[in-house]
Amino acid sequence: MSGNRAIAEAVKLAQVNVVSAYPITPQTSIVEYLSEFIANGELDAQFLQAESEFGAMSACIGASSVGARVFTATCSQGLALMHELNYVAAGLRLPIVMAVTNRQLSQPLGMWCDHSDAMGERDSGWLQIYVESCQEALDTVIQAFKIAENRDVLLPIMVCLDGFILSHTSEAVDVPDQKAVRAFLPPYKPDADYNTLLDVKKPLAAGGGCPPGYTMEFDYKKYEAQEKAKELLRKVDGEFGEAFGRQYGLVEAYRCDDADVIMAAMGTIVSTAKDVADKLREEKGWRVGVLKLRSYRPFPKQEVLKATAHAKALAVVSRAISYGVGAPVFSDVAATMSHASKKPILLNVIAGIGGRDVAQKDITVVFEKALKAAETGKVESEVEWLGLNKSLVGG
Amino acid sequence: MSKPYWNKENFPITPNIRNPGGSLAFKCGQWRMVKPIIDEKKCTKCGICITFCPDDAIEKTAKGIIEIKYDYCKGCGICANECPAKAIKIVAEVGESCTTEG
Amino acid sequence: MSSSCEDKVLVAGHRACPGCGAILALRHALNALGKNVIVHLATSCMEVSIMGGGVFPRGEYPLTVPSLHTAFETGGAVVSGMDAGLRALGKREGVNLIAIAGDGGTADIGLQTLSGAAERGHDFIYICYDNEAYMNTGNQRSGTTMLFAATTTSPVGKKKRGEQHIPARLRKDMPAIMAAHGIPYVATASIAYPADLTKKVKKAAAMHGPRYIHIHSPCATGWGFPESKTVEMARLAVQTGAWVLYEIENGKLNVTLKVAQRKPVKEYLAQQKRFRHITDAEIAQIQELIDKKWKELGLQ
Amino acid sequence: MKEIRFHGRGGQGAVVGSEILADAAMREGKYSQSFPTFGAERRGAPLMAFTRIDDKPIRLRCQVYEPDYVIVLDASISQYQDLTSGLKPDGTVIVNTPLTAEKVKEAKIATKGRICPVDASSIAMKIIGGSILNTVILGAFAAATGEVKLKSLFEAVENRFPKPVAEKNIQAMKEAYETVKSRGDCSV
Repeated sequence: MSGNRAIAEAVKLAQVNVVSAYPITPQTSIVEYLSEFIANGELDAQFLQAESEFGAMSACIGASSVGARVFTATCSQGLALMHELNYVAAGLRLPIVMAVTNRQLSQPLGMWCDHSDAMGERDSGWLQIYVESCQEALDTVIQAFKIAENRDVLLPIMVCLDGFILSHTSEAVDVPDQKAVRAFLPPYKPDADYNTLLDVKKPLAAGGGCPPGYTMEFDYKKYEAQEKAKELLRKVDGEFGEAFGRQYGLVEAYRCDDADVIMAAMGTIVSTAKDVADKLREEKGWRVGVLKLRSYRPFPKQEVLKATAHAKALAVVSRAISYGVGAPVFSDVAATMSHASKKPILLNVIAGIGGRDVAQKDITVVFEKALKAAETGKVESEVEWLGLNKSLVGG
Repeated sequence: MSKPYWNKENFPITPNIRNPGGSLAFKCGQWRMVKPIIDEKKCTKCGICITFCPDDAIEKTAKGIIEIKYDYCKGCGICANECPAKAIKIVAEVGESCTTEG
Repeated sequence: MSSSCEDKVLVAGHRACPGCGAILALRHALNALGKNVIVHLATSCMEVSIMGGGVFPRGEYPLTVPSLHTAFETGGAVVSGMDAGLRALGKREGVNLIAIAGDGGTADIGLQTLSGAAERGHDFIYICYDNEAYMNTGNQRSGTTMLFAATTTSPVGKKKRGEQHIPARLRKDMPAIMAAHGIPYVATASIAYPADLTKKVKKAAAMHGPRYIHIHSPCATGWGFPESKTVEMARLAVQTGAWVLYEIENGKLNVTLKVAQRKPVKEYLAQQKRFRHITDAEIAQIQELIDKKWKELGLQ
Repeated sequence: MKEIRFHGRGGQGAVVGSEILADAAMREGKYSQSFPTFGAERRGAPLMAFTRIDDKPIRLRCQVYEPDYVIVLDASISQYQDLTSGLKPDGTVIVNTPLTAEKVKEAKIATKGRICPVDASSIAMKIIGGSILNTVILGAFAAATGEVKLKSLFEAVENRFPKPVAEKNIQAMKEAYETVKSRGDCSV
């Protein structure tokens, strides 16, 4: 099944109460499948096609605030349109789960994969998890509800899958048994004395103003919840592994133990890179490894430091741009390294923008450049635009 | 000084308020610059002033007397303006010198 | 909860301005609805007055029912989500969902979510309190600002004379827009006619589907009249025909207050600083538009 | 790993074809993956779809540049695109056409590889009663390459379509399979 189908199956297994969304390529089939499940009676839930993504997130907030388990999906312009409400959802501490089929932001207009849409929501308080296979997409949605609804977290979560590259790729996916999922993920039971829950029996005013004397403290609470989420991500992932035999971690350090150079990335690039790393080790004897950043928010600082401590070079490959800096993920990695006593030389690589394919040869180039940097102690360029057509723009 | 409202033990995760009707503790009457006074002799107990008070600051007592709750009255003067019997006058908050006649 | 607020939905101690028309509108509307309601408050004067910055730390909340604020333009969509959520949980019975917004939150920025909710047929009551400008931010023009009214963004200067509508019309006709959605109940009301207002709210509360009530609520600060005259100004609007009280129930129009002796609109305009620049010709133009509206409604 | 590229036009079923092939391979205990060219392709617009088949889990998530096989649902696309671009030297092209392999080469529908023509359109019209020939050409693919068993394709089709539709498709696949098999060498 496709990545989108896998997401829809997971939402069905999670027995959500409300799905509210608005169609956008390449997310659409997720909500089409869910509408079908609801129409067939396979999923007992309300489907609400809002008048915009803005309306969809508003409706999700409304539904979640009365105690429903809520799912939505979008990407690109749709996610940007939700922006205002994403902060509200996080601030109200509503455990909404959203699939983001990562797609570029206009202009230029295009419907292809990059991560600039989700990067725009990086600091909204939402957790962000990036997956590399259809199976992981399904498993992560189920995990996401359990993490989001935990009292120590109570923050919404984005499950990010590369638009088209994963959303529209079909592969074998093991769909867990409904009963087993139910046992792993019981229904959402908000605490009326703690959560945002609107109930006529326990009147509550939610979402009102807060003076400067307290706002920082509430934001600190969110920050703390994201920190606690790291522990919970590990715990829930472990429980999931026990129940279903699959586990993913906050990061995956693939052949990093003895690696001279490591490439860090998010999403499907990781999957291809693992293949390339195997091949380069076998054919050329290069000691290369791949660091998959599965959890992007919260950022797995400890894991990144541990996996890369011994490496000579670390190439951070990002499917998004931070103008004036390079790539957002690079900033996160560099910040993480800032207090490390021993650190690899860092490469700031932008790749796969606007759906540009990141092929095996491109990944080989990244490893080559990283090896060279490891040897010389210098990077060739401050920001590496992988696969940039220099005959058009120079550089 | 009263003890602080919030502490490490009770500080919530959101600024949500779990205190319905808690505004009664807020004496917004302190905003008042001028003050309505009911002349009981002229008052017909019709209750129009109660109806039109934006601050819900006028009530009929158990004895049937119309009373202004100065804790909440902001002194807008709508009661005086609407009173058909002209039984409410507006006076200065300090010194009670008459500013308008209802 | 204090014993004195047992049967009230909006109690004293709120932070609206002295002489506020809008809070009076909500006092009557909410008390008529009773306690089995969940309220969404769009960003507005009323939201700030009820749950604004000063309210949180000590919990000085003037409602006795649950309420939520999300953003400015979200009301229709949030109550849609509440409707879906409560339905899915089997808890929909016996609860009225109320979306409250000002005129800007309704006619301008929130029109899309309101229209979506109405078109989808969700079960909710939308209350728009109309003070004819963005009063929360200090009196900027909105879609319902009356023709020629001066606001901070439709000022009177050498080249412009207050709010301009091309072609000339009184204001954006929100009740008509909502009626065009084919929803079961649309009504206008005024804070000067609380019995009429209460009756309409109660009628709406007993119905299902999207219901829309638009309450005319003058603002002393924004319009420029003494705060003691808020109700008087609302009454004058109705008596001059600048605001008409009617309801449209399942498509059927019923004017609930037929003013016998309609006063000239000049009486209404002359008392407000926002119209102090107005000429006789401009007054005549407004009068003409009012006469036209009355004709449309089948009145004298 | 075997990589297969489908060429077709929007509405001809190339994407579904690539999914059925992946499903069939999976039914034989193999790992497989299928994906379309990424875009909002409209009806009639040339498009591609891909299938990867391997004995071990597939991790590649980039496009296919050097396919082992090319499946052409609509030969007219060759006017605008090199349909055998990147094809491995020992690769095979399965073309929906009434022409012989020689004519296919002459007409530059395929410029390299082993060419296996099959008149899938006629078979589809005759048996299924329509112009969608994705399943039919997979019957020919099974015969020409041996990469997947006909039985697995049948199972995948049965899983995908309602019974009456599946039955007709299976019959048509069988005919395409036998047509190619009966030639001995597929490239006649």
